[in-house]
Amino acid sequence: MQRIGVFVCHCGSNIAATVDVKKVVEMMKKEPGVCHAEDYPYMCSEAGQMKILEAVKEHHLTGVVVCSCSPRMHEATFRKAAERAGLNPYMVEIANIREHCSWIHKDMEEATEKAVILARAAVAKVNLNTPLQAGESRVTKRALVIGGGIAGIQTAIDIADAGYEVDIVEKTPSIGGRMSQLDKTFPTLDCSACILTPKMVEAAAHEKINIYTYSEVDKVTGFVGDFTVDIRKKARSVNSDKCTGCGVCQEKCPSKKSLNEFNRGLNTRSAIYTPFAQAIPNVPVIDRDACIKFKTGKCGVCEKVCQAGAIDYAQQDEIITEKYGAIVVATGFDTIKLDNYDEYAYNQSKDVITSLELERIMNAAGPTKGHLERLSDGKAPKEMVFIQCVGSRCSDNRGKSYCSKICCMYTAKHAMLIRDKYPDVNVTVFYIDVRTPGKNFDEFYRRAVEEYGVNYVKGQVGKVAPLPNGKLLVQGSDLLDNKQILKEADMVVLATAIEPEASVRKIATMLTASIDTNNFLTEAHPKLRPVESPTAGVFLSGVCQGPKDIPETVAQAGAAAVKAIGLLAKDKLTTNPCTAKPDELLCNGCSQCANVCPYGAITYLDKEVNDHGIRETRRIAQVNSALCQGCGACTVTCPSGAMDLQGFSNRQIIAEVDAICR
Amino acid sequence: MQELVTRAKELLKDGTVTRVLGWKNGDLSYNPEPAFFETEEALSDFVYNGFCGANLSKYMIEASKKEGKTLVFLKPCDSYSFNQLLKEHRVDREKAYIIGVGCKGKLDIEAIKKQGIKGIETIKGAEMTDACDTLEISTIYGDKTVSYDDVMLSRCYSCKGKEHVIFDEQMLESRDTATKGRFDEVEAIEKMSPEEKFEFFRKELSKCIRCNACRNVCPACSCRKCVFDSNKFDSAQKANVDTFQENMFHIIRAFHVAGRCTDCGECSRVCPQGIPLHLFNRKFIKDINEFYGDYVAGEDIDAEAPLTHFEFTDREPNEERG
Amino acid sequence: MFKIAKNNLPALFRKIKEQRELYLPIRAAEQVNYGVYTEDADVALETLKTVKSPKDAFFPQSETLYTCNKEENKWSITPEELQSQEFVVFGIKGCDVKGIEVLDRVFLSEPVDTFYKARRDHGILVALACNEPEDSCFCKAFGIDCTDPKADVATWFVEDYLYWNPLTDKGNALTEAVKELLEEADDSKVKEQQEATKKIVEKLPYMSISLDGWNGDVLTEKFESPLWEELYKPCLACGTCTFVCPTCQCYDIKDYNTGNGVQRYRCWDSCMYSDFTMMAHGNNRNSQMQRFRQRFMHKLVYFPANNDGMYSCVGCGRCVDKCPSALNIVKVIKAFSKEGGEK
Amino acid sequence: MPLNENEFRPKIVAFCCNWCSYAGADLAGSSRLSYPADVKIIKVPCSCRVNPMFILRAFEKGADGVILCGCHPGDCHYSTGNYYARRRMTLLFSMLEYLGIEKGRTRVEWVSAAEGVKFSQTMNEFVETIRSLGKNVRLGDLRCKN
Amino acid sequence: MSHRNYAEKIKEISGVNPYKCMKCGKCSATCPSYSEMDIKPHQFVSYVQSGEIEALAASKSLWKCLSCFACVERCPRDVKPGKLIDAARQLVVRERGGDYLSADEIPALLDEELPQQLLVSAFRRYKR
Repeated sequence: MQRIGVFVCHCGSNIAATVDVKKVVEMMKKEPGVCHAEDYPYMCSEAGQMKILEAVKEHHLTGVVVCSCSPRMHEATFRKAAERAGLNPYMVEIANIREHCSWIHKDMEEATEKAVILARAAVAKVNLNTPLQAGESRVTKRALVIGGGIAGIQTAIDIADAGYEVDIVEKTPSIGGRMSQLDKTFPTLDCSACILTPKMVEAAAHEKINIYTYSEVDKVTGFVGDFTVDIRKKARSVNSDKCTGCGVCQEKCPSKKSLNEFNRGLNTRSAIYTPFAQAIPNVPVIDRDACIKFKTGKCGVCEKVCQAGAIDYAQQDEIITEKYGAIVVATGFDTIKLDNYDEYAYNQSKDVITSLELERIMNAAGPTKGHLERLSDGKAPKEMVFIQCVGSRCSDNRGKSYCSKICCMYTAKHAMLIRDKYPDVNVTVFYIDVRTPGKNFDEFYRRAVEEYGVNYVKGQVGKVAPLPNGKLLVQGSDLLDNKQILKEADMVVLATAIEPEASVRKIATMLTASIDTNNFLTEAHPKLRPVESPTAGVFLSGVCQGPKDIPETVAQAGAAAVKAIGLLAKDKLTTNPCTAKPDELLCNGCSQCANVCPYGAITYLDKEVNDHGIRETRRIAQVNSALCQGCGACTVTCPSGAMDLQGFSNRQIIAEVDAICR
Repeated sequence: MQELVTRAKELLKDGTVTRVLGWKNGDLSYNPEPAFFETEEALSDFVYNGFCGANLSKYMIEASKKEGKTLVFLKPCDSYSFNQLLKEHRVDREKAYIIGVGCKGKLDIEAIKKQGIKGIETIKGAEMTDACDTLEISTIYGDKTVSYDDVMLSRCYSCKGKEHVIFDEQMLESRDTATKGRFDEVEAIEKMSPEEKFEFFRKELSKCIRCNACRNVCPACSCRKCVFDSNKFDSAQKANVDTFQENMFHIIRAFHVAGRCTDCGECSRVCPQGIPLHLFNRKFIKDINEFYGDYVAGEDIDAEAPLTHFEFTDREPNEERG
Repeated sequence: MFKIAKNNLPALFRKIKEQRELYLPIRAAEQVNYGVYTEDADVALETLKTVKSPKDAFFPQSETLYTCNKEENKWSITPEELQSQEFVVFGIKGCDVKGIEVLDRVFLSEPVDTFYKARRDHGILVALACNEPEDSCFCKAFGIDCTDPKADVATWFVEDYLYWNPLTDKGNALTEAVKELLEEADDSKVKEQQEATKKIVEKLPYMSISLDGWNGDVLTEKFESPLWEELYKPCLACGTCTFVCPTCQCYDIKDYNTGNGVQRYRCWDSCMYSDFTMMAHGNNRNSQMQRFRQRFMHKLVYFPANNDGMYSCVGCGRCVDKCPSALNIVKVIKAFSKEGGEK
Repeated sequence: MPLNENEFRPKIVAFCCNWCSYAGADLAGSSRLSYPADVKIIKVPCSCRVNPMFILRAFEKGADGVILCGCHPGDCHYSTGNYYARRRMTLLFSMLEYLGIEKGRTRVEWVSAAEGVKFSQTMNEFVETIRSLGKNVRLGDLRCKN
Repeated sequence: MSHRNYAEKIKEISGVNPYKCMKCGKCSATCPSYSEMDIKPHQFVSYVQSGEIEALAASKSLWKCLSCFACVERCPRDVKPGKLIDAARQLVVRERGGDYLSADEIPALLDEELPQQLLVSAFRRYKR
């Protein structure tokens, strides 16, 4: 029989305002096994924890129930407190009477009744708890960064600077990511390439960083401290060691009609290409879908012109298997498809473009060599309209429910740059709200209005219609003047919502990292653990976690790096002791549990047993507790109930069920 | 039948096997029992006829622990059970010499008695050599005849087939006995309203006396200790004190053998209260086939079992059937 | 002696039910078992053997003994009420009547089982003679005359009538209560029927069964016989034989957690089960051979040794019909007499 | 909302996996998205930890509805757990339906850690369903009813 | 009926939650009857929010709306002012009692030149 102490937390008024904590204390005193119950305003405070320490000593407690906030919050706190009091930390259970009770119920009687039941279930469970000992596992001192944009580059540099090996896996032929596509950056208007390129070079030159471009993660197994990852190095068809990056092959390549992804498809590129001039590595790849040699077997121009003899048509995808202690996801974003927004005529007119396309147009290396011109006829525009919140803040299933966060600022930047370079162009920005929370952000936006004369109209555009004269009729509303606006524009720029890179879903599944309905990776805690995934050993960097601008991305990249370094700095990790454990006398040796174990933690052994006097050799399941993660799939597969899960045993769960249904 | 005895004697004599697992003559004309024979002389009691319904594969769990090989006679449906046990490492292939025996459908003495036949003295027509069309039964109340096809075990009317899935050699011919779809009965129940279903199963299950015959005869229920006997799980149940326990036992038993049950029909054969227990197992088999593709437990030892396997596109539990 | 026309039996049942609960063979889902009579029950009196014996009426498969409830920190104990209303068990065969005598030996001897006694005190047995015994019957081996059952009332089906003969005070009282439906009759027809049935009994396949060799001081000899090692092998260790048996009387006492209390109940147990009489140190009998031997030694040796030679088998043949592996007490008896004969 | 005394207050057990659904319930809590107090949550590491026996046990002891919440298929913290749970529950629910147990009494819902809204909506709906089904009489142990 | 109740009624008929509106004005941007309306489509939402139903009921806009549903199509927040207007219209029509148009009257009104859309629109507006 346990001697259980129950501690009911007020959480200030968070719990106590809705739950009669005194009543819970009184009710708990009547529960079997409970020999002490008390309440306290803040159990998680040092003073609150001391209450546990004192009660354990005074009442010789063997188990502790804390009725408080979610165990995800303070289970660890109270386990440590119990440990300080000399108890096994796993003799503590939490009754979640805040998130699951006081915060969602208004009626005091009802909430108190529920709190009593939740506490009762926790007491019933503790009655069956047994002390558990955590094991240890090794940490591989190497990190993997998935994604080679500014987030991935920064994370990799920070981890590498701390002295750990880092591999970057980037699916495109070069690192650099979205930032490399930008022309200028807000709010300082410095050139994107000028600040990014040195970072790229630094990463490439770092002795601890190894970059796999044109590569993807194929498979992930293992767990925190000991991941095993298969990386697919896609066949580049160019030998990186031999290539000098002279660029002759690209010039001579006869197939030049592929859409240039880097320029958002606004112009074309050759079949053998590097995405942009500053690409790292400066080694081209052959787009086998476009290459004449691959399509017809004839051509081979690049091979002929390559003096280094680097062209290798026979190159195959290569799988590299590597072990990592930590994995950082930095997969970044893309703009959403605008197929659902017919009213903006994006698919009907070349002169309706996204902001990211405008970045390329404004860039000297872009499709128009940096000249602002209409893509339909090459004419310089006189009247430009920017539409904000295209696909953002939509709850109608056509777009995204969230604010994409960066659009207000880049639109102000675009407006300002255009007014600066082409003062004769009128710029109108339709906005719903202008959101500028950031250092020097609002000042930046005000400058656009005050100094550059950008016309901001509060109101959304309802329709963009191409006119026979080649112009675009923009119909919007001006909510402040309460009038409808009809404007003939030469170009319309859509501040298109951003969304996580499509490949993130697959990666999240491989990593068993959770993902939200918008495909953003979920953080372990929205405030306190924003750069960690709930999956141990997986960290989040950049927009894969949520919309961010560059400084935020870089800041988060650094934070993710620190978290990863913190992990890699450890020699050993203590493992979860809540692992599966077979009862050898009940085991049938049928192998069903091994078939469902996702970690290969179950093996079989022919072992001599003494079953109530009968001695025989039986085939018996063995669990490797370093590999077992404690999911419990095996326990349900086992018909005899031989396989049980420590910390969540059959009897414990049944006791909770009984206590609730009583 | 004599050829079975002759072959068994040969195998005993040449040392291929140390014992024979088969059926032994009963003391009535219809109650042969499973038996081990260790000598050639003992085989004089050997019998194989229409009343040898018992599935011997489960006895092979114990036989596998013994020294030497055991010659076991398996009917086509029994061979699935043996294979399933092999898949689950419960029997040792090396310890078994399997003669796949033919089957002409097995007789149900309860069905014979249901025809109003009692005081049975002798039954002719149940031998494997017979044509299996008519049983001539002499009773103290006079002679009766009954059509063989009318008094078979219910499982034989939806026989899985004449093939043995595992054997060392095969003897005797089999006969097609299936006349009904295997899932006809299940479908009929599925069509009932919830109230009718509830009523139907309440009526059947309230007869259950929890004798555990269904469980103990079942080759899939081969746990060393059943959860219902084990206090470890807090699930021990000795009697159906409440209607809930009647339901619980049969639902969980069926669930534990889901994807492993070879539909050998022994549960329904042995139930003293005549509860059609196979309806539980067949429901799961039907669902598995429908939801996850056709699967025959015990057919292929290397196949992925439906409950230890999954597809990303599996249906959702709340999904309407359709 | 009285009689009542067969087609008037529903009126008789209704009349009995007016004052007393009535148990009799009822067909439900194609099986006949003893059950409570209701207007829409499918009465199957002609059934020779119900699946379960009528021992349920006195010694139910499970029964609550008492209930403990927890209110606040206080426990209250409510004992289950004892049977206080009279009830009638109708249609019970000679062998099953004998089976109840066996149970009486166990439950009515000191210490008396109050639950059982209360039911026996209030139960009225209306026995029904057998007309057409079957192949698995061997009651004669235990000295039972299936044509002349001895209970509170004995009855016979002859032609279109049920003949009714009260034998005890309880039987007379029941007869009084239903007298308006009965008519006086002589017993000549009954006697004829009895003679005819006795002739059939002589022809039954198990007629030759003899219990010679089981009486006297045979305990060690039988216990140590090597035959058990062979006999038990097909046994599946299920409880079918025990649960259909009219004399098996072993039970287990268990507690059920109702959430706010505990219900203590007893339920039939079977010596065939591996956890039978499981104790802290383990089991008395840890092989199926031992458990198998126990059942038959108890029926044929231990029980008679303690009960003036009364066997605790009545030859009803239910185990013969129901054993999944076609094992039964007859095969055991025969195996031993064969061995004896060969000696 | 306080309910009057006569109103049927179902007992509902919700098994939630630790990684997604329990966190989803926490999010519902911290977002103050209410659902009836009839729902009591039991934390399990993964939906695949839930044995059909637990579900039947809940009904036995007086539950009127049982819901199992886990990570969305593909998002299981243990990669595959919820796929097994999905098959097991599909078969179990089908069997219960086959036995004439009301269909709405059992449910599986995938709720991610980010879906506090969905958690609360699901629970509201489920409680509504159970209220309309009324007390569980077909699958409970009478001894626990008093 | 109190003002609150009218507002509730409108929400009920339209099935729209006006509090989802983020006041972007996209509805007003392309409304073909915008200039004719005294209360603009986006304002409709705030009238319903604040329960000023009487002003709505008395507004010209109610009868100027063509039920073209452009606003319903394009509203990014699922607020659908067109549905609110439609609901308000229904409310007023119900208050007045009786129908303006019954289905049997239509054949007589049919005119070859009449656009089908107008007929549907009229019917949608007057027959409730």
